[in-house]
Amino acid sequence: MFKKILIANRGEIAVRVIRACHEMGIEAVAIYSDVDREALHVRFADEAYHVGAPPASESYLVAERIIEVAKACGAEAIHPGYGFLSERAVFVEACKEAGIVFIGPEAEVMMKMGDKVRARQTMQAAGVPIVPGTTEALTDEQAIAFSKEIGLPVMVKASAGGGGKGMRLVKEESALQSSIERARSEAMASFGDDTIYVEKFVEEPRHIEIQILADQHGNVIHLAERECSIQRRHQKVIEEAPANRMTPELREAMGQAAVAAAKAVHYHGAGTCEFLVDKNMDFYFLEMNTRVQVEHAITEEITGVDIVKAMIRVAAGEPLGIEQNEVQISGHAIEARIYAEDPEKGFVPSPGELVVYRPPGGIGVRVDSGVYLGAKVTVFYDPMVAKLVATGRDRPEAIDRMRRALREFAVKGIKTSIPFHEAVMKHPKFIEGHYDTGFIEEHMGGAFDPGEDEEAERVANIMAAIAAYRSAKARAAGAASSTQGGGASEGQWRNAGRRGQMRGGLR
Amino acid sequence: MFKKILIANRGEIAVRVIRACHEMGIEAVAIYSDVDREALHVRFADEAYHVGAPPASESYLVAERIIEVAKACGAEAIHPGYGFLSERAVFVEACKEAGIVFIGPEAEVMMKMGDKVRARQTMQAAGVPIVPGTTEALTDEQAIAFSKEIGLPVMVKASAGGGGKGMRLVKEESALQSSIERARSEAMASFGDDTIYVEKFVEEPRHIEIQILADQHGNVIHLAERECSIQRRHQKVIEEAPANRMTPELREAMGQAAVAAAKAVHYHGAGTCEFLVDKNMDFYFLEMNTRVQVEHAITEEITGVDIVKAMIRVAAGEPLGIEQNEVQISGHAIEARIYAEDPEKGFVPSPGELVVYRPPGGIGVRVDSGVYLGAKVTVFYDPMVAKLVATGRDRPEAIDRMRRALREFAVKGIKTSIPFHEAVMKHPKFIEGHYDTGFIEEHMGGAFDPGEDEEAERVANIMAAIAAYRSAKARAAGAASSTQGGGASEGQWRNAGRRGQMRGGLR
Amino acid sequence: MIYEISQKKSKKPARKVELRELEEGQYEIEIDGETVHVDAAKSGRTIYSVIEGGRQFEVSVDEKGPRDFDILLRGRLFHLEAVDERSRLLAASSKMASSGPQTVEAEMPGKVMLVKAAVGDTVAEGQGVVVIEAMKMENEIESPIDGVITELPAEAGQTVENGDVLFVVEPTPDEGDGSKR
Amino acid sequence: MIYEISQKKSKKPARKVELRELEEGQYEIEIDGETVHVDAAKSGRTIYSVIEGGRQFEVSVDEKGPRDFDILLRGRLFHLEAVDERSRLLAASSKMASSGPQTVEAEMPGKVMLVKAAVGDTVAEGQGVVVIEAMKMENEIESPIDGVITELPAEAGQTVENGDVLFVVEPTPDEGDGSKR
Repeated sequence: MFKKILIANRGEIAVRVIRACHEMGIEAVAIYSDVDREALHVRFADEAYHVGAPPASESYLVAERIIEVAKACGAEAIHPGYGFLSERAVFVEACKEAGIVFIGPEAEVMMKMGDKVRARQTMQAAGVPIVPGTTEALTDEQAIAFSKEIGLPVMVKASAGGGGKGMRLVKEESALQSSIERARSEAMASFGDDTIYVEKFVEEPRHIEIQILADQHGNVIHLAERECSIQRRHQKVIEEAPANRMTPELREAMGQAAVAAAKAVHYHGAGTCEFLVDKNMDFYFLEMNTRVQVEHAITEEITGVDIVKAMIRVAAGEPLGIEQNEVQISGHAIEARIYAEDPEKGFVPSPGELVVYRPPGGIGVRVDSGVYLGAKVTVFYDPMVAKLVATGRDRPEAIDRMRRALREFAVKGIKTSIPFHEAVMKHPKFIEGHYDTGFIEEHMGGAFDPGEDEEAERVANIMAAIAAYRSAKARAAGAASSTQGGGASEGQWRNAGRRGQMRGGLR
Repeated sequence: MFKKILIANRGEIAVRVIRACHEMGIEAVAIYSDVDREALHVRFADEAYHVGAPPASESYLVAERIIEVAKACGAEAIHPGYGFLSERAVFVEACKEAGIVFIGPEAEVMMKMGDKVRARQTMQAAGVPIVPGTTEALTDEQAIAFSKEIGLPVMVKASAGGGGKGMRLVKEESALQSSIERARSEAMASFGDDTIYVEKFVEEPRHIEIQILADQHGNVIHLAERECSIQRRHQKVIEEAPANRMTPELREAMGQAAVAAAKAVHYHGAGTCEFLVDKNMDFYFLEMNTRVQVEHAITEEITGVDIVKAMIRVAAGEPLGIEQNEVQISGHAIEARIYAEDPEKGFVPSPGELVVYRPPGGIGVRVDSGVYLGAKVTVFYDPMVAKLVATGRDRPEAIDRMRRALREFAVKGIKTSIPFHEAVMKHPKFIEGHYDTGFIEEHMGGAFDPGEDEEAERVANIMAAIAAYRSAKARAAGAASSTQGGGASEGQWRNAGRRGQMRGGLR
Repeated sequence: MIYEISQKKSKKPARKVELRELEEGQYEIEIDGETVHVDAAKSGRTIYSVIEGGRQFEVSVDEKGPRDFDILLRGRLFHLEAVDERSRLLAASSKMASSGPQTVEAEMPGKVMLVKAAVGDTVAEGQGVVVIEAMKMENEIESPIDGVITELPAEAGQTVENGDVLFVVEPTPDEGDGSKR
Repeated sequence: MIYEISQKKSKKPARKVELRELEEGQYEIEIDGETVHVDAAKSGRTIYSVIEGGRQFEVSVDEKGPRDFDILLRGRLFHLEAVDERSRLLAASSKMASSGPQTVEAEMPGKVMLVKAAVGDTVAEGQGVVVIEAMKMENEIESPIDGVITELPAEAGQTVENGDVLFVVEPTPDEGDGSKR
């Protein structure tokens, strides 16, 4: 087993990997940019090295520097987390050349699965169902012709895409040309590659994905599914495991498809096969993520398997040590991604210092976070503050628990999406468990309205008066002590310093 | 189901019950003493009422006042937590008279099981094995004669005892008389009752207890066992579930004994049968606790059953809704009780304000706590700050996880037992899983020594220099700004105010 | 102290809240014709725990300005403006006089804490000239118009009575061109 | 600045730590004959994150007195005393002189921050008389004996050089009876 692992990431996922290392008795090496010197992932690490300026392109994405650090400190392996360098085949190659183990699949496999078009071809060949559509790069003309052939609505997608970028739903023929153009330009801007393809749009689509684990000895298992249909602008917001309306047969079929896909490319490590499931419960392969997912925690909760530790073990060449028939699902888990964003203002990021941070606790509640009280959320990175996971014996209990945990979660200094999640947990359609990827758009509005609460409003009014009173009193007390304290000239000087505070005291 | 429940407790168990209420959609009513106005259990409650002065005897133990509050606010039931009024049959009677449901067994059952001598008689009648000894109150002469009859070593115990008070291990005949006297006087002082009895001392004794749940319709199940052999002065410090070296057969036998015991007295609610298990794996009934235990969380972790919610449900007359064969054990859980105490000074309480409080998080970690950053730990109540529970797929993983979680747990402002727990988690005898109730005395010393750590010592030396430097610099900066700020007289006045800080600046 | 609380971006009418501090953190509040006791506890880096009639609420208060507060409780964020009645009256009276030299008087007994301008100074409308403390509250008395200070009898430390002149401001000559900043 | 760090209730020899502040939170440290760079970050209500040679430690520091610190890391609590060398020398020199009038001199250039006694005052051994600031550090210069101040040339604000007399203290007459306080 490795003695020292470098984590080429930051935030909650870096903390997650450090935890796995420490539980395995492995030393964890953190890297940090200028603004992350006091970040939690640095505080938890055994070693920490500065790698550059705040923009990721000058720190967390500088492959050479990170590999240099790993070599210098004697780290035998690098865990990439998600995002950043986690799906860059060139980085995987560079690690190999430097004699460092990349904790994830081979570069070749990553390239095969990272390119959506190639991935679809590979999957089709392995007998995995895919959404009717092209599997090759298309010219604009081909894309239009093919769209008419399979019938609208269709999805125009960037081959190199991800996270909703370079993706367009087209419902009418007249919008085809412009949608293709926008998809291409977005893809070029985001990924430097404007290759696109076209897919049939699946009706009442649900996003269900299968977690797999594979070792280097040909053992591949799946850890059942996660439902990630609650999305905003194609970004997952709430995930749950197991999926709603799942049957043992469908799980078996989807699980086998995912295992077959992994075996087809001699995959090793943790991976996720994303599928669309339509209203008839037919499923179609979408893409494979060749890294740990944000939402891996809910699978850990219902299976008891530590996915990150398993990744490290198989990267070190150890066998999985768990057979498919040992994977038992018990209970239900829900994850809410808590973002530093303002739900009232269309979810714009809300950076700042956490002047209050009191995460929830107790039974069935897990918080994976990269922050702490006093930490600063900057504009440079992903605005996710914490992943809140609630687990219960069944789905209703998980929802009740999530609602309770959200209520306990106290954050001040930044705005968060907590009120949004509270609204979702109270929504009848969510509680019913019958929803698809259109849920937020259909039921939660662009912004959202948590509804009236007379009692809360009354207390808010009282507190506004108390706050105004306390604020004015504090200012008066400050003024009083300054006139008492020293001579006129000093008083003048001090008051000048407080002027900002007093501005607008009475208009 | 109830709409509103009053929690006649404070600290982590009050928070625990509030969480259960909120998950069930029940409003939670807190009570608080003067020093608890800002305690977490108040902050989490829907309603909160002041009940008196800091000493429990003037607040949390004033039955009449608490019942009055419950009636006035319309609470239909009272959850007593553990400690305080939880095992006072008179309180149970008073609730009944006031028309309020007491969440726990009937007064009569509580009296039967609360008196150790009566409990032993009851159990013996129900066919449950008990430690060889008397079941009746003894005179000094009888106690001495009986001790000689069953052979030393023996335990002299107070009938009304609990928590290690009024309990004496006697190894030699010469010590019998004085031990009996001391046990009596302790029992009189603590419980107002100096009745004692004598028991055979069990060799290599392990404390293993069975959690039971019973409804008002005659359904009784057990949720397997917990091992609580890591004790200091007869107080549990670390618990785990399942127990070490447990066999399915022994679990079945002990579980059946506990269920039989509960059925014998028509018990309902949650309860715990405590057993001693000797080196031959023979087990003997010790006593029954007719309330929720501190360590109930580890059972929840391995069974997925929310014990507190179950207590509420059965108190409301609902059936258990879970059959014995549905109780599945998966994984292993360990609880470490984090006390505000100084392990270096024989574990004396260490009250104070939590100027840093960062509980651990992530996979498999549960924290049940009644504090938060800025909260004050007072001398008035139990010094337990938090229950830290680590759960893994198996015992080694649970230990690894506990070690990791203890490392993450940052507390400043008070001393805690965290370093002690870290030492236990690294101890070969604990890791081996072969220990008995003598573990701490034998292996951890009266105080304990965490062992040498050259690197830590070096960094501590460096930090001492840095801290001294920063401290002196801060004082100099304060002095500089004051001489700058105003005239001589003011400077004098200000310096006087800072004198305390400077004392001993240079001797 | 009487406050008028209005909710921003809302058509709801302003609500009147009368406040009397009993002791630190303890208030007698009159709202909607009802008098209630409010216990608003706050220590350290925490949020408020508010108890009113036994009901307990955790409330986060963000001061966006001396009378603008963002108040979050039970997942609901309220943007509230709290104007104390006295200030409102003062503001109204200073608005009424709108041409010629403006004489600004004390509206209630208090103490001059700070004089922020001198005779001959050019001041802008809304610029603070004198700071008065009354009822433990500090109030900045602003110039009602753009102009020049011509009289300034107020002195720091001085006690003023209702009606005492604080300062006089003469409109700036070029105010006729209608292009006020 | 050189510190001598000793561990209380320990027979281990004191360790010498030389410290030079490079910038806020950044130090050059010489320890055990090695020179290392130490980055000690601390913000808000947290504990220190210390990075030395790439190694990272979370360290809790509790100031029990101006030179007494309880330092907790990796589950180990160290009770350390940090005495800066200058203070130690000063203390030693003041101890050496033990009978007759004692003249206390400045041991290095600095500035007199505060004079805490006057000529004619009775002072106890260890009682602070003058506070001097040198190298950003404040040092309280104490009376070496019980006695009466007879000379006190030091004045607040004054700059002193090495060897300048700070004050003179004459032993209390009754010192002969051996019953000091």
